[in-house]
Amino acid sequence: MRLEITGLNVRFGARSVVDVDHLGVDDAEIVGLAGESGSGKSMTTLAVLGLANTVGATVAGSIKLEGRELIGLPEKVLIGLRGSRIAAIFQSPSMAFNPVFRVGDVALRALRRHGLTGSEATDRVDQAMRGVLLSPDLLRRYPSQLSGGQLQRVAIALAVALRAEVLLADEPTSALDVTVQAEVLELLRELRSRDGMSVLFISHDLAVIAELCDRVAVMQAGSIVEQGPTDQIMSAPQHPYTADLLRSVPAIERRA
Amino acid sequence: MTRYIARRLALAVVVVAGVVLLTFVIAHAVPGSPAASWAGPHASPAQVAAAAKYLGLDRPLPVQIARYFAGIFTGNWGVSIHTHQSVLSNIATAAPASLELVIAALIIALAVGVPAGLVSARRPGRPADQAIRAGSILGVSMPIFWMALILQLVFAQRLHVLPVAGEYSSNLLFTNPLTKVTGFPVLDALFTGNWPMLGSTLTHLILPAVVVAAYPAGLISRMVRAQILDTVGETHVQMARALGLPERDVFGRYLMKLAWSPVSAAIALVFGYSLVNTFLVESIFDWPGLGSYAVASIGTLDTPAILGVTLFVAIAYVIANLIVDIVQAVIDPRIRLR
Amino acid sequence: MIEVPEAPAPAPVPVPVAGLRTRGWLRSNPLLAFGGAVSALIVIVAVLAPLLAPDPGDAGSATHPFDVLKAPSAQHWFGTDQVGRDVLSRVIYGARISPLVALFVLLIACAIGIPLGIAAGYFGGWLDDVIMRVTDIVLAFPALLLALALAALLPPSMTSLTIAISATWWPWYVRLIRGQAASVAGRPYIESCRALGISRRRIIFRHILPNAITPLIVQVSLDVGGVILTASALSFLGLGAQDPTPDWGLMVSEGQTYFTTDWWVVTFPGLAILITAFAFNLLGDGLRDLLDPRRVILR
Amino acid sequence: MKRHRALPVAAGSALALILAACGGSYHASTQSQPKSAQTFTYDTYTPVMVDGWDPATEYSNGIIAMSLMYQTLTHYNSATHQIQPELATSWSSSDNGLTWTFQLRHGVHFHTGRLLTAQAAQAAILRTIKENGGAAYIWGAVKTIDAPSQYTLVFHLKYASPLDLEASADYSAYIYDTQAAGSGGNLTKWLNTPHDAGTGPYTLQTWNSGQEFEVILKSYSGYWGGWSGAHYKRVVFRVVPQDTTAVQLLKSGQVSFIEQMSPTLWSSLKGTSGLKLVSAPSWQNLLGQLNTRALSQPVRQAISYGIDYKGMIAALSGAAIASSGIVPAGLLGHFTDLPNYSYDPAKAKSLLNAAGYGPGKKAMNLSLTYTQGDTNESIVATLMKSDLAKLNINLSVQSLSWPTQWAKGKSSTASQHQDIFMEYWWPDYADPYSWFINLLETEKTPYFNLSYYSDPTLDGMINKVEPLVATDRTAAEQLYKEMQVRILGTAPILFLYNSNYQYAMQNNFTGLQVNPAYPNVVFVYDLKPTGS
Repeated sequence: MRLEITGLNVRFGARSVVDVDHLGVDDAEIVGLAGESGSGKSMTTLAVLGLANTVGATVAGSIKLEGRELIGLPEKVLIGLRGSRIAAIFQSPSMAFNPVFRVGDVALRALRRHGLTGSEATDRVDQAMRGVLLSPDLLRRYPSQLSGGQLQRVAIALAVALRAEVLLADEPTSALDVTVQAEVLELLRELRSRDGMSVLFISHDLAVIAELCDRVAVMQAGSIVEQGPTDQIMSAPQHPYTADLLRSVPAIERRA
Repeated sequence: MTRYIARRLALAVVVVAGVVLLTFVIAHAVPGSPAASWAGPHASPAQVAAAAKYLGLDRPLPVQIARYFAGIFTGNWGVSIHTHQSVLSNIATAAPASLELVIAALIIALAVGVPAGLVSARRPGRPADQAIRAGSILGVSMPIFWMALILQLVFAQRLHVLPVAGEYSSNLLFTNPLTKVTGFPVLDALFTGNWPMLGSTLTHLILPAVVVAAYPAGLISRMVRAQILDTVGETHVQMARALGLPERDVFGRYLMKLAWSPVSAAIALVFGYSLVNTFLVESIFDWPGLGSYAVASIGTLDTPAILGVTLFVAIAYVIANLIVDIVQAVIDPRIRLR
Repeated sequence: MIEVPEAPAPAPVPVPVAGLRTRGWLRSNPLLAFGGAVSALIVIVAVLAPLLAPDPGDAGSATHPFDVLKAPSAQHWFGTDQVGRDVLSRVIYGARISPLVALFVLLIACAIGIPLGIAAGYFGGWLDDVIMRVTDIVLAFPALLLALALAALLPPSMTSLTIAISATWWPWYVRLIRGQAASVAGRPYIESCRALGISRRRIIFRHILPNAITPLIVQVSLDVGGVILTASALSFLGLGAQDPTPDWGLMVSEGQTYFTTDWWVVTFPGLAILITAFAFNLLGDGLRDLLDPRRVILR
Repeated sequence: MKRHRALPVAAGSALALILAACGGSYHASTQSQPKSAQTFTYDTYTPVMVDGWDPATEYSNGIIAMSLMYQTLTHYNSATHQIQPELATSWSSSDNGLTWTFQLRHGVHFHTGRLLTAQAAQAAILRTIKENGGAAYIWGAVKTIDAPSQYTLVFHLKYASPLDLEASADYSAYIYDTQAAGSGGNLTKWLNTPHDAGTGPYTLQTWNSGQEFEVILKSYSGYWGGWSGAHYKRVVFRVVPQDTTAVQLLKSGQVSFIEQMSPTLWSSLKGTSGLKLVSAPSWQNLLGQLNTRALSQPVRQAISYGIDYKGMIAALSGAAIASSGIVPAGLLGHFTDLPNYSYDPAKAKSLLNAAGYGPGKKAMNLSLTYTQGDTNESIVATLMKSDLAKLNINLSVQSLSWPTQWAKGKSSTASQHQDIFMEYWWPDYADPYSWFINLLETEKTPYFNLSYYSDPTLDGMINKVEPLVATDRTAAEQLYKEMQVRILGTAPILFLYNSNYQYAMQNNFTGLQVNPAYPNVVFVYDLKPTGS
């Protein structure tokens, strides 16, 4: 089990926001985390990245990467893991890039921070860009000059360039229209099959989860009510909340 | 980019025209006839009549305004009562000293304000933040004429650490005199390689510049803090952290550059404000700038000089705003591409 | 005075801030508490000046030529000035001068700013353009500069000072009120009020004005410190209060000659200006945090 | 026209005159020898050559530099009360005082190189009279001047007058080379380029209008007095408005002599090592001219009794000494047994009540104007305001720049006039006549008599006294006493105090003699640098 979360609790002072007893993502596996917005999904991402404190939340429990406990690690060590081992992409791609910097700037700097030389970093990012079918020249453009789809694919390219093993995808396709959505999903499948990446795919859109994920966990008010292989959950939901969610989604057919 | 600058330039010209018009209104609205004040309190009736004729006071208003504008743009800003020289030439000799002081003050303000703003934004609400906020509000509430006297007494007169006043120490005039190149003593000393003079001009600049820097430093630190706290929650910040970038990059590079655009707007505003603040301080430090000239003009009811200085500072202020607009366009692609 | 927007201190992203209990925000915002307390203290000192001042006469025309420039002592806590007057009494009475000027200036500025702002915001069109262009031009001058020019050309007195500063202060309020009025006037429910035939006056007083009041209160409280500083600066240049008015700025100016030998003549009045401006700025800052955190004020 | 020289002024911020301290346009003298002990730096608080460079019309601060470049026929020594020879070696007057003969010094050269002759001196004085600027009135008695021989100068007067005294005046008595601009050249333009055409020990090296180092003089090698022994070779006049800054420069050795500072700052320097303090009475007194048209005699007397003179002098801590009558000590016509006014509130109250004013009766509103930036005058105004407040008189005080104050005082519309015009006054030569002729003689249109006072009998006495000084000094002295008793009776002027010079200087030179006849002038040639 590459990423294993057990007994995770995230709270703001007295109020607890996330209470997950067990969630795991194996290598070359996409696990879906489904739930309505405000159910603590985003907080889980931040907790895994060790960034919950930047928004004033406190974290308890255990998050293991390749069997190594992350909670309690000193910031210096966590920084080494972020990007190079665990990467993240976010919901609104246009907001995910600093408007006054060229798109490639943050990636090159991160790669240099992780010990690569300038030329190595550039090659790595260019190659990753080609991997997501984008020309490396786009890296010199500003975010406002690229489309949402392009930006999301650049974000994914950054994760690939950093050779992350785990990718936390927080609603990556919600802000994109259907055609671009499909391309991004295709990319995620490739990461799983080609690069063996473990992906935690967070979304409120069960249709997308059904289409993409191997296993799915359903989250309600911060805790997981049910999890298991996608087709089992889709066809025979055990928990009433899962059933309600499924009913609220138009006919789902599952492609092989 | 050029279309954006052209538009800003046009606006600046309109504002300058408005400013000139406003000084015309003030000159004529104030009690006492403008001719008498233009010619001087003890001028003979003939001189007052000549001034009236020159100002065309008998002519219809639009002609007077046109004549006033023509005078301003051809360099005839009237004759200063207490120096008997043309107001514009007085301003030309006095302006470099004031500009040098304000620029030095802004440099100090940035050097102090930006880091302070960053530190207080890093951990909002914590003791460091409270202290810096209180400090910057203190800076903004400081009566700088009083602060100038206190610093001068403590550092110059009692501790003899810094020179009391003047632009540079007097005996240098005999050993290595200053040759004028740009009119700015510090630059002139630098260009002519006159190192002792350079040292002296810089040490003389410290006290007045620190005093004038109090207000802008307070403002810039609060401005930086506010801008960063406004944007610290945005997704790209989390993205940068998620890529493994340390906090000093996240704040010092990414958030800071984003904050520059609004902060530079404040710098233009505070440039104008500080230029006027030097008026209160120059007499105390024997600084031969616009401040000393304005204060002397107040004492002698020297209307042309007062209006001349007001006009000059307003125009400098409009130009500063224009410069900052251009700088913003360079920093922030969102503006440039509009 | 350029006031700066402040994001609320500890602002956790997803957690909505629950209702603020007064005792809560006092503890959470010590700066505001200090500012409020000292401002209140200054107002009390101003009101009770005759009781607090050891020699009330010294704030008027009384002089004591035989104990001139005496150092601070038990009898004279702040020492005496160049004509033997008790500096402490004059500083106490000084609390009545520049804060009062600030009050008048802000009242005048609102009296001019509010109607113009509403006219520009509510009616819009050419009226809005004219008013706003004039405002831009007046704002092209740094406030202190225009006030200095006007005060220098008027006979020096407290009234000239008040007129000069008010003339440079009103544009900020026009801009502020216009912004509020325009945003409210654009709202659909105003359209429906008009449709129902509700008179323009009622719309303005029932809907537009109440909306503009909160940011106005914040702005006015922020400006008290600014006006006090501007008034003291002009009096320092001899353009405002004249002797024997116990104005702090004037006292610093007159004491300047004796400063190197008799430090107290300048130090205490200057300190009074600093503390008063600081207190009112803190108060304004705190009020803004509470009432209107998003206000961006650039002067 | 009387110039204004706000003598004891510690420049407050309101009057910080424009000082471009070594601003851009200054080019130092070519030879930049190090600051040697041979340079005397005179520190003043206000620009020096404001009236231009013409010795005939100079009537302002330029005296401190002009007195080193130009010389007069005779020189008044206030210590010995004697008139000493200078460019004239000897002189005599006829019995009726109408003819004066001066023998000129031989071998004296102007800085232009020309020899000083009777013809040259005659031309200089005639031009000064023609220019009619500065204190040209001192030659008022002169009908004609002859130069019978190369070194003999003869004056014929319209009426008897002490010409030897008048020739030693501080203004408009300089002898200069009228041919300096060459034949046909415009002398005034040549002088104002600037040049100097005097015979004095120092001549102009550099002038930087509006700069901190405004005037630099160098020694004139051909000076008739010669340069044997220790002398200063260069004199620098430096303008520093802030007295606190000037003291700092004195302590750090960058300045040799400070002309003016606040009394408290001056007394704080006592005992400072390396410095010397000199205090000496001047012939300058502070006067309050009472508007005789607006204020009746009893009211004027009441005001005279209502002022606390001793308190005023105490508050000025050493800058002022009590005055007696109008003529300061050290001059002919000074008496200590005059009916001077003292602080007597009771008498003032009874006088005011008789006129329907005073405490318990109608309040009186008076206006007073003084010269802006003069801290001593502002202290006096504040003290007077508080003294008169006790007599139910509200005194409104207005500080104006001198041109504005004077224009208001002498304006043709009476409504403009102030009730009390406060100003300093001092004579142009060692004689009390200047107070009476300017301040008390009847004037058709107000000029200096700003109490608008008119007393025909006094006018008669004034016209008689001047010739008497030449012919019968004791009779003149008696007449001055009579006039002062009469003036004190009608109280047109408040005699507040006499100013005290308070100088601070390095103690590395000797030979300084304070001479009130030449206000604030330091005759640098007579100083001996001791080099310590």
